[in-house]
Amino acid sequence: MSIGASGELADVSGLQDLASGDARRRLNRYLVIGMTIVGLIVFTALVSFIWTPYDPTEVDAEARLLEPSTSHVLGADKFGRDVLSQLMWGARTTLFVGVVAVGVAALIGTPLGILAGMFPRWADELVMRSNDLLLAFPALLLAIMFGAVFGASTLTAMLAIGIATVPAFARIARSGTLQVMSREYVLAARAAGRPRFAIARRHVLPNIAPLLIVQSSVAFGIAVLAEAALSFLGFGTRPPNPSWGRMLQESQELLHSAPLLSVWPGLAIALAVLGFNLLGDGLRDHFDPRLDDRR
Amino acid sequence: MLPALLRRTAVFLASVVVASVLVFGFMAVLPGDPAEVALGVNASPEAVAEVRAEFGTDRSKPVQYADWAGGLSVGDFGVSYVTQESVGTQINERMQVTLILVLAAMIVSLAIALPLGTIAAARHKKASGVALSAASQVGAAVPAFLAGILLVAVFSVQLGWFPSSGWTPPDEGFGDFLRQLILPAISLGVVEGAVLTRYVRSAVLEVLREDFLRTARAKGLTPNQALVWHGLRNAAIPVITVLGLQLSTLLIGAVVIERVYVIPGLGSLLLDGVSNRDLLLVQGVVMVLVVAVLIVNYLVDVLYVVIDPRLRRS
Amino acid sequence: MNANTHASADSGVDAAQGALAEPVLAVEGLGIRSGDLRLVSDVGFSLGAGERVGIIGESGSGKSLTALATMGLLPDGLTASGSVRLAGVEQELLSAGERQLARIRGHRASMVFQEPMTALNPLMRVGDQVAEVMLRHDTRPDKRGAADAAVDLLGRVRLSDPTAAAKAYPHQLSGGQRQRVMLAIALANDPSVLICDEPTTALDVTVQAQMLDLILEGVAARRSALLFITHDLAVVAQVCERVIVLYGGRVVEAGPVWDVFTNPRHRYLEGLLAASDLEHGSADGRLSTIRGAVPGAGQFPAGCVFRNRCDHATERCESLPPWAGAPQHGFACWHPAGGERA
Amino acid sequence: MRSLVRSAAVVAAGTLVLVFGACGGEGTESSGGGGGGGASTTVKIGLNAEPENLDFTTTDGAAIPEALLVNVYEGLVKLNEEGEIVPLLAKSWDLSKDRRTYTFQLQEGAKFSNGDPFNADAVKFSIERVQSDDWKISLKSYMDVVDQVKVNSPTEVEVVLKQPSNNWLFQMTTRIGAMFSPNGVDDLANTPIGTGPYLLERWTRGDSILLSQNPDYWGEKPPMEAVTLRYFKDATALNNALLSGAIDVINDIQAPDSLTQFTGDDRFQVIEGTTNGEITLALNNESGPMKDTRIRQAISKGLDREAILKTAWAGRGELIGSMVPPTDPWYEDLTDVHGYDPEAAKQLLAEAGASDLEIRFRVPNLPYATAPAQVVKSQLAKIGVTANIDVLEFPARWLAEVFTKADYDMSIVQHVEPRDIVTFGNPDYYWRYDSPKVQKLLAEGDKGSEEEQTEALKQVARTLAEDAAAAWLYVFPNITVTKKGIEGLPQNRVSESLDLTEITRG
Repeated sequence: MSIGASGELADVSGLQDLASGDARRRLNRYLVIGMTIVGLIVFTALVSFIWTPYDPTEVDAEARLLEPSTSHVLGADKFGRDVLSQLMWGARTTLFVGVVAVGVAALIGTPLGILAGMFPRWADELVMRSNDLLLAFPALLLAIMFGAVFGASTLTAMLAIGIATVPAFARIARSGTLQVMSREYVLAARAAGRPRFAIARRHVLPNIAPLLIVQSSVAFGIAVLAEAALSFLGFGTRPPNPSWGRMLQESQELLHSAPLLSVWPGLAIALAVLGFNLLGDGLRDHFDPRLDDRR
Repeated sequence: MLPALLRRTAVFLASVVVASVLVFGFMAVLPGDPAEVALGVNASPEAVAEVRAEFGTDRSKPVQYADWAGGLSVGDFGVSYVTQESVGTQINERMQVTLILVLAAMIVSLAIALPLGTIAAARHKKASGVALSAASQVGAAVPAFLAGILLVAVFSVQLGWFPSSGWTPPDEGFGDFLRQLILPAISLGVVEGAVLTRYVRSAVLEVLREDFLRTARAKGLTPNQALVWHGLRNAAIPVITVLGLQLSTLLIGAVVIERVYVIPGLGSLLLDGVSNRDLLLVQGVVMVLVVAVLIVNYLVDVLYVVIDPRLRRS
Repeated sequence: MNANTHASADSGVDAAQGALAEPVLAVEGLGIRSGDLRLVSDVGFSLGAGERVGIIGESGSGKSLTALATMGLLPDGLTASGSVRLAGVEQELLSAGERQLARIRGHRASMVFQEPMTALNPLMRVGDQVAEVMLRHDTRPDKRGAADAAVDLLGRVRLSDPTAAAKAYPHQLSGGQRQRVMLAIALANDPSVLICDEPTTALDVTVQAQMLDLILEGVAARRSALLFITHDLAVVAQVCERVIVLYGGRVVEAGPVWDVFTNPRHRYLEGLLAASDLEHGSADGRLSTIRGAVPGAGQFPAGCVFRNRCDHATERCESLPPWAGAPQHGFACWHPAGGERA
Repeated sequence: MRSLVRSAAVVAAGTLVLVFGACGGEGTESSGGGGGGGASTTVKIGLNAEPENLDFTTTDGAAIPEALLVNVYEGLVKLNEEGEIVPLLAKSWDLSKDRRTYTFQLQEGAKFSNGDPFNADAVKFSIERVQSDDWKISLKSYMDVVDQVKVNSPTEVEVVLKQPSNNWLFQMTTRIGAMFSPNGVDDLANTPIGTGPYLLERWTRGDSILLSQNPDYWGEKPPMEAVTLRYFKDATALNNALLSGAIDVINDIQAPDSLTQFTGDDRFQVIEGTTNGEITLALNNESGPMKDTRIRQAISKGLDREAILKTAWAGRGELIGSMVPPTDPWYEDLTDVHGYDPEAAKQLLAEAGASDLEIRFRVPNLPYATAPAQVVKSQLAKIGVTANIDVLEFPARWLAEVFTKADYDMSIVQHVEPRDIVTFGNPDYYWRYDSPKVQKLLAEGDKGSEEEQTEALKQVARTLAEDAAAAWLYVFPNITVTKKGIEGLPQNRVSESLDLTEITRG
């Protein structure tokens, strides 16, 4: 249990065993469920590229607020747009949301964290304090700023979420690096005069990769929730591109008369977040054999 | 301890200054002119020029920054030219509302996460442990505003137990205040609690593997006693880190719940401020946020030292 | 087959004084399984008051698991069978509930573990952790009494400044000092049985010797029985009167240390002693070793568990060799060293 | 392990008991009016846009006059339900033959809330202040036509116009007609000082404004002793407040689809009327593809207004063909001019050589705009026009990009000012519509008699429709939902003000 370890889900101390123990490759419960859900979403998103029952943005006055029926399997929203097609296309937005947010957070946060871990004297304080500052700039403010400067869209919203998640990645990468740097074989490599960046690439990165993967899947879930919240406040995906968050926001006023319109997107969001969180837990248990139930 | 304290305050001040430059830069780059926003569709070019002069936004950026930062250093946030009210008082009022809401939510969150997280970890093999862990997964997957909307639909519209919205300061009517606080605190607390439960579970799981727990049992403590007397305090460290993070993000993150329950909190103030291009207000709010987050982090570090003797420099 | 069934038949053979009285700790037919994987089978032994018995074996022989099973501290997923009885406790330990075991552990039977660095709660003062075991079992009138006793115990395990040590936190003590604290905790309530699971393995040599003296002194002062688990033949010879040799989860030989070490009967013990005797090298000066390597859990051959590495193995060894000799002094080998079976 | 579970269960249960225990006592104010005399002379009204500050002389937005005009500030005249100009602080007035001089007889004994008397001097001060630099918003230009103000006696004032203007008297019913006391204008943003029947009791920002009865109001005291205006940004929160009894009235419902909650419930009554808010599809007449009249006409023909209203706003609101709400005297039903005819639209587009046109559809992030925008986009796609929606943060970015720079092809927004057809006479306005014919007609209309004005403006409306200067969709509905027994709320919102003086509670 290293002190000041990252509070993020991916606890660090399982690290000692990653390098040494023969991490038994075994699919545990969480991993299986997580992968199936995420797989389902990816599959739906891919299918939506080639086929959706209707064009999700096509407004059809006659089909307004249709209950689920043969023509519209999950019914139609107040614009007469097919709910199923929107959900399928929404899956695409959700994946896009996650990839952008996690990508940005990982690409910026990880090197920062490694830097902080490897150069404790000057880099550590700098990175940690800038982390605090980043934490103080709420993702919401960033989303509005980027939306205003570059035009509100899913991309700008997710850039903001990504940057707001940088501290989490930096923190994990830092504590992971601190752990690895104190390892004997790394000390040996440093003693042998290996340049720090070679060490970072050969030793540090592969070792904290599992933690980063776990954090990425959790961050994915958080990004999906953030998109829903931003849409609720009117800053999320640009209409008419379907997004689960905006579907939920638009159907909110119909909660009493057509509750299903809120149920589908709400369910989809919860399922996606659940899927990514389970994937996170599953990966954490998978990479950390000591939690292996069978032993 | 003195040099550390000195260094820490120096870093604190440096961070605040950097933050002020950052937020000022952000607002300077933000398109949309406050004067135009104030005059709206009834703006004539001359009027916009006059209002801009009145607001002082026609001065050069560095001058504006110096004026604002100068005021800030003596605690004067300036007067918002959009609402003509002192930014300081607005932030103060709204900060109290947000702090009460967030702390109430934190209490609900801890009341859920500590017991459930511990049990989920202690029985992570048995069905009940897995069920608890699954429940926390689902809880953490629900958007907070959805929880809010559903709670309102059931508990205030249907059952009429609680008001659906509004806020009464505690000193103006404690009964109303409490009844208006419950639903928003639960909406926020349940979702945050579900997230916290998973961290508590992971921290307790981690601690269960520690050798000193086995020593405790070898001393004659039952597994429960070992966990409670020895385990929980060690599990507190990562949980406190997460609590700090949650507290920092909720100061503004609660805006979603403020919007559903119409609570005049800091988040709504910030949101309105940005859409009205109320530069002084937004800059003021962000500065307060930066200081709040730095204080929270400082408290978290202090808690670390209180809990963990290894960190105390003898 | 377990060595203990014959105990009544030829009592009196053993020289150890305590053997006559009712044994303090009696383990019979102990088996430990993880699911369907047998890790330890048919282990039996008994300890008289004040008697010092060693269990030796390489890692993976099941010696630590045997110790943990005796204390009821097996990790999740492992189940024990057979019987463990402690003098003064009519309840069979293996089927006792957590509550009953909790009353025994640290009071009538206590244990010292291998790794001192992580054995103490980092956030709690050393004195409090020692006092806790006494408060838990009400062996001291009140907090004050327990605290003073703790300081006294720390002194008895020869910590240089016991009062300061009591106020210190674990990270302020060295590995050796922490192991002494563990010993103080274990001996605090004058247990009738002290189990030490490789207590000195993690310590450097100089501290190791002091630790062993402290253990001997402690058990002697309390006439507690000592069950000493180690892989170090020299340590066993120095500390224990009797020794039990485990291999592949089975007892392959047992008996008084001197007899067993001077003329080992089981081929495994013979090979083990040869490997640790520096002069006893082969012609070209190479140290003698046992061929092959210790199989993984569950991969030990049927019958005699050592036969796949034994130069004298014949098909006869495919059936489990019965126990030859007295329960406390015998071996299980079809082709023992030093002549045919008695 | 069981003990741990039991203690945890106790903790959890304890929290719940605490939580629900606290809620004991009576439920929320039950909707039945709560009985007792006190309750029936107070009313709580839910609105959605909160004023940023209380000074409508320097800050735009409909929220400030909505709350303060007529209730706190009074003008010489005001609009009644039917949109006619009726006396208020002026008992009566007469117009000289050359239609340039109005002589007002003022109410005696009227006082400002700070005690200052209301007299001719106050009228002169207020009118001249509008012409001064103290007023910033462009509405003040309606006062430019005033040449001078003469105080004949404390209760008689003469206003001489540079040239006759029907519009001037009408504008005196809006915010520029509000009467101020000379020493009551130093902190207009926070403390309004007017002669109205209500005083500003308390304003908790982000929550509500409390208006209480002015004890020494000169006129007949309004039935309601106190009126609370509560502000809800979220439409559902507004509805829930009425359903749970926290408020008694929803002034204008923002989520038409949620109306079924109220229409089916006999505890409530729904009043539907019109407003001055024209939902207008603004077209940039100066630059980009919309410069070509044929393309603008094609756009108008490509829109099925019926379907747009039905889909985007649940069919609530009235279709219009020009910039004129039904309540204006020169209203004519022009919805058939360039009515829905997709084939003709395609043909026109082909003629203009723009068969697969792509346009920038820059929309404010407001629900009443994004909803119809999506329907418009989908309909225009059917006639080969791709409208790329770009959502702009309102007000800041929409004002900067569309209103000021006119950097757009098409936008959609609701214009709430009364009689804002005159904006088509100003080539610099963001439609960038410059038609000398319309400008001449507007000027004649203003100078002539009321009948001449009505005739002239009818022609203006028709010309705008034929020219497709913009594509008018519908007038925003004024949907008020009140608890049973509450009367006196305006059905049609004709003026900037939400007149609270006639509210009664049965």
